[in-house]
Amino acid sequence: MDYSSEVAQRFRSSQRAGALAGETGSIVCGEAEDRSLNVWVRFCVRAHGGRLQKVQYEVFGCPHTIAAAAAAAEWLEGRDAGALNAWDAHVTARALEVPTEKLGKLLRIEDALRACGRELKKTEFGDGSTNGSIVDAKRSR
Amino acid sequence: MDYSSEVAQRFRSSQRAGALAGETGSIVCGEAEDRSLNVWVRFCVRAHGGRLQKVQYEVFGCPHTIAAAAAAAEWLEGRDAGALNAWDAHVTARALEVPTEKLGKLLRIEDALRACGRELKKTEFGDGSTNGSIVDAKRSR
Amino acid sequence: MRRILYFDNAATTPVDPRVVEAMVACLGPEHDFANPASAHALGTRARQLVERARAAVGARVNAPPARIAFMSGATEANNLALKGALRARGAERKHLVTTRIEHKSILESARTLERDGVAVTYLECDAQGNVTPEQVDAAITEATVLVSVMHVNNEVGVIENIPEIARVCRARGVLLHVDAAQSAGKIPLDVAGWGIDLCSLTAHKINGPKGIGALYVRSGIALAPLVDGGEPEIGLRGGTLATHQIVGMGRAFELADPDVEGTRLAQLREELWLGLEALGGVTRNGNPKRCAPHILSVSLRGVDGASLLFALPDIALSQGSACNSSVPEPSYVLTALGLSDAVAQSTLRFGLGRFTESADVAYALERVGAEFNRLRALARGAPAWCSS
Amino acid sequence: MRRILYFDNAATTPVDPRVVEAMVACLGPEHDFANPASAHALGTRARQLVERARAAVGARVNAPPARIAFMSGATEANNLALKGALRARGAERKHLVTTRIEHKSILESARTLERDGVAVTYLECDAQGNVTPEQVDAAITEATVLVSVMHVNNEVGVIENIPEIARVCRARGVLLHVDAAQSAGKIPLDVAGWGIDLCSLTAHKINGPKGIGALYVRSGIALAPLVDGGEPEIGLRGGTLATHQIVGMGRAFELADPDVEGTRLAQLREELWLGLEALGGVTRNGNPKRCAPHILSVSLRGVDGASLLFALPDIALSQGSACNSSVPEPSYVLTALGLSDAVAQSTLRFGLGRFTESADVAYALERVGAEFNRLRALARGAPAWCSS
Ligand SMILES: Cc1ncc(COP(=O)(O)O)c(C=O)c1O
Ligand SMILES: Cc1ncc(COP(=O)(O)O)c(C=O)c1O
Repeated sequence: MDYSSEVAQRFRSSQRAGALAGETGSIVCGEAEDRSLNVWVRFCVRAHGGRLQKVQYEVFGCPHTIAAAAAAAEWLEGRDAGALNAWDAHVTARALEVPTEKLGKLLRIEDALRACGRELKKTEFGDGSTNGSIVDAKRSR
Repeated sequence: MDYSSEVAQRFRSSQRAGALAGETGSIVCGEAEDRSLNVWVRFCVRAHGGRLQKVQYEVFGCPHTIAAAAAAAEWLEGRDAGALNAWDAHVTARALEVPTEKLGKLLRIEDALRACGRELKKTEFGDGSTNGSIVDAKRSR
Repeated sequence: MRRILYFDNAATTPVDPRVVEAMVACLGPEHDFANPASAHALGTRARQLVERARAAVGARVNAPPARIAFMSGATEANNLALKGALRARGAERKHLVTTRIEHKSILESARTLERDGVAVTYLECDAQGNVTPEQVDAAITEATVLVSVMHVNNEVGVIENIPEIARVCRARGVLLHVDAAQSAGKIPLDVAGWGIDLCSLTAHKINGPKGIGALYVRSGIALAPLVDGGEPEIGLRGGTLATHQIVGMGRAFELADPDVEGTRLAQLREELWLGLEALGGVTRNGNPKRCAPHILSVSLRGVDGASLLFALPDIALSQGSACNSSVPEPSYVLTALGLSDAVAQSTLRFGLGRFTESADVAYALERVGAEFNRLRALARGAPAWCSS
Repeated sequence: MRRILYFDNAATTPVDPRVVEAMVACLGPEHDFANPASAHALGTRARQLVERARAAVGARVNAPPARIAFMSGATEANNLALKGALRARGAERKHLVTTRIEHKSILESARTLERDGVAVTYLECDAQGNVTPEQVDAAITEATVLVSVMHVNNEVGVIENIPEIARVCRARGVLLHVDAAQSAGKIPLDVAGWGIDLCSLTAHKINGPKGIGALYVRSGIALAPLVDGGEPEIGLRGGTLATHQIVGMGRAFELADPDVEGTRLAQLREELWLGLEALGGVTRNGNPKRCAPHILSVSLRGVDGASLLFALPDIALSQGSACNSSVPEPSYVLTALGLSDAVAQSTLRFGLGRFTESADVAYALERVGAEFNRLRALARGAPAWCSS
C-alpha cells in the first residue's frame, strides 16, 4: 500500500484529534461506522452563531480514514454549519490519493458529518442553546 | 563421466599406438568393431618363436576403449602367443574402473585379440613363415 | 534510506554474509559457475558443490540426501508434493486431508486438485492453532492418498504435532507431507525418525537465498512431475541446477542452529511478549507452549493494524503473511483461530531472526507502545466491536 | 585447479561481475533483501527493484513488462507455456505442433501432454536445422492450440525463422510459443513486433544467474498455472520473488548487447571455424548463414568426441547439450540433422561468450588440432563408418 505524503502528515497530526471535552458552548457530535470496512468515526463540533468554532474527530480505521477525518476537521473549522453537509468524500479522496476501493470508508466520514449537521440543526441552528451538553447522532450500517 | 588416473595415463600414452608397419618378421593383425557401440579396434603383432615381440594397437572409440587397448598391448608384449586368447576384458575393466555399461566395448578388444590369435595360428604357430606380409582377420558385429 | 529495524523474519530473512560469500564463489568468471550437468572438469566441480549442499540440507533435517530434490522454493515443493502425489494415482476416487491454516501454496494447490475432482478435507484448528492427531485419524478415508500438515505456521508460529500425526498416517497407510518452510533449521525436525514421506524446505527463512528450496521424497514414492526436462533432480524436476543458490541453501542449513539460535530467539520473543503484554489490551495468538522461536503474533486491540504499521515506518513488520494487496483481507489463519475481523486486523506478526538483538526488542517495544497508545486514544470512544 | 579455458557458454555462462554486484546488493542484512510482497518500506524497495528488472527484461526483447512473469528458468517457462496453454482448454481434441530439435524441456512436456491425450506433431528440420513456415502451416489443424518453435537451437546454433512462423500462426489463429533461452540478448528478438504469444527467457545464458527466467504471456492468453500460491506473478506463478535473482536477470538483460557483442562473437566464431576447417576432416553443423553468434557445432570426423574431450582437459567443451550421463547417446538434434551416430558422436559444440577472446580461440585451435590429429592417427585404419 502506498500512501501520499499528505496522508502521512495528516495521519500523524494530533491537532483536532480526540474527543471534544471540557468545553463550554454548544457541542454536538455525529458518528458512523461500518464493521465490514473496519471503520468507526465520530466528529464533535462546537458551534456559535452558525459557525463551527471547533471541530474534533475520533477514529478507528486505516491510515486513509484517519487522514481523511483529520482533513475533514481542518476543513470544517471556521466554516459555517452548512459545511457539515457540504464536505465531499470524493474531493478528499482525490486530494489524498485514496484508492477508489477505499472510498466506502471515507463515505462513513460523510455520514458522521451529516449526522452532526442534523444534530446541530435540532439545537436551534447551532446557536448554543444546548449549553455544553453533548448530543450524539449515530449512523451505522 | 569420471575416469581413473590409470585410464588417463594409458589414454595419453603413445607407446604401441598406431599401425605396425615397416617391420620385418611375421606380422599378423586382428580387428573387431561394433558400430552401435562406436568402437573399432585393430591389433597387429610381430611374433617370433611363439612369443609376441611387438604389439601395436589402432583404435576408434571412447577413452576407456583406447586406454584398454593400450593396456592390452602392454600386457601382451613379451608374452607368448597364447596370451592373445587369455586376455580378459573383465579383468582390465576392473583394473581401469570401467563402468559395467561399457564392458561391451572392451569385449570387442577381446574379439580383435582372438582374431589375431587365430591368424597367428594359421601362420605356423607364429614362427615367421609369412615373412612380413600382413594377415588380417576381422570380426564385426 | 533511514535505518529500518527488521522484524519481518517470517516473511524472509537477510542472507547471512557467510552464505553470500559461498554464493559469490559460484558466480563470476573466475569462480565455480559451471553447469553441474556439464561433463567437463568445471561441471564436475559444480556437481560436487551441489552434492555437498544436498548432504548439508539432509543432515540438518535428518533426511537421506539422495532423496532431496532441489527446486525453486517451498511453494513449488508444496505444489509438487500435493499435485504430484495425487496425480500419480489413477482415475479412482482420491482424497486429500489438510488444514485450514496451511500456506496459500498448499491451499491453492488443494483447490486446483478439487477442480480436478479430488475430495479435500480441511481440518479446523483449535483456538490456539493446533490440529490433533485424532482429527487427522478421523479424517482419513479409504480414498485418502495424502495428509498435508505444516510443521510451523507462518502467521502465528504454532508448532503442529508432526511426530504423532506421522504415526497416525503410517498406521493408516497414507502418505504424510509436511511443509517445513518455517521450521527447518529453527526447531528440531527429524524427517526420517518421524517417518515423514514428503517434506518441503526453503532457504530464505533461515538466512539463505530466496528462490531455492527442496522437496524430500521418501524412497519408493511416485510423484507426477510438475516441471519436465533433461537430467531431472531425483527423476522429478528438470532445469539447470542453480549452483550458487543450492550452495547458498546448503550453507544456510549448515549454519542454522535450532539449539543455540532457537534458544536465543525464544528468549527475545518472550522479552517482546512481556513488554507488549504490559501495555494492556494486547493478546497473543497461537499456542504459547508450542511456538516457534522466531514468530510472535499479537493483537493490539482497538487499533487497525494497517494504521499501526503506518505509524511505525521505522520498523519493518507485517500483519500476517507477506502480501501487499491494497485492501487487506482479514487473515484466514487468524479467522480460523476464532479471531473477529477487527481483532484479526489489529494483529501484528513479529518475526525475529539471526540479526535481531535485545536492544532491537527494546526499541520496538518503546515505539510500538507509543503508537499503540496514540492510536487507541484516538479511538477511545469506539464501540466494542473494534477491540473484540 | 589449473586454469581451464571455458568454451561451454551455450551450457551456461559466468555471471558478469556487474551482475554479481547488483545481486549482492540484494542479499545481506544491510542490503535490499526484503520480500517484494511485504507491505513495509523495505518490501516496497524490493518491489521497485523487481519492477525495474522486469522493465529491463521487457525492453531487451520488446515485450510489455507487465506481461512478463518471473520463474525459475526457461525449463519452467517452457513447461508452463505448453502445459498451461493446452490444459487451459477444455476436454476437446487438442493438438500441439513443435519440432524434433527442441530443448528437452519442450519435448518432455510434449510427451507428458501426449500421455494426457494431446496429439503432437513433431516437425522435421532440414539438414541445416531449419523448419520452414510452410511446414508449420501444413501441420496446423483445426484442433491445433499451440505451435512451439525455438528461436536458436542450443546444440547447433541455428536460428529459426520466427517472424515468418509467427505470421503463419497469426493467420491460422493459433498461439505461438518461442523458446528464446539461447537467443534473447544474443540476436535481435522482437516479441511484440513479430507477434509472439508466449516466450521463454532465461538469465544464465547471457551472464546472469542460473535459476531465474521468465515467461512472456501476451495479454488475454489464458494459461493453467503450474505452481499455485499467493500473490502470483501476473496471476500465473506463486512463490516468493527472489529479488537478487530477478535483479541479476534484469541487469544481465540490460548489459546484453546483440549488436556489439553479437558482432564480436560472430567474428570469433568464424575465426574458430576457419581454423578448424583448415585441419581437414571437420564439418560444420547447422545453417552457417542463420547461426547464433555464440555457438559453433563441428564434427571432427574419425574420432570419438568423448575421447577428444578427454584429451582436452584444459578446455571446457561439450558434445552437445549439458548432460553428464555415463553412456552418451548420440544427440537427437544432430541425428535429426541427418548425421550418422558416429559423426554425431564426433561432434563438439563450442560456446563463445563475453569473456572469450581471440587468444582463447587461437589456443583452442592449437590444442584441438593437436589432439584431433593424434586421435585420428590412432584410428587411421578404421573403416569408413567411423567418419561418415
Ligand atoms: C509455511 C510456508 N510454506 C511455504 C512458503 C513458501 O516458501 P517459498 O517462499 O520458498 O516459496 C512459506 C513462505 O513463503 C511459508 O511460510
Ligand atoms: C534452448 C533452451 N531451452 C531451454 C533451456 C532451459 O533453460 P534453463 O536452464 O533456464 O531451465 C536451455 C538451456 O538449458 C536451452 O538451451
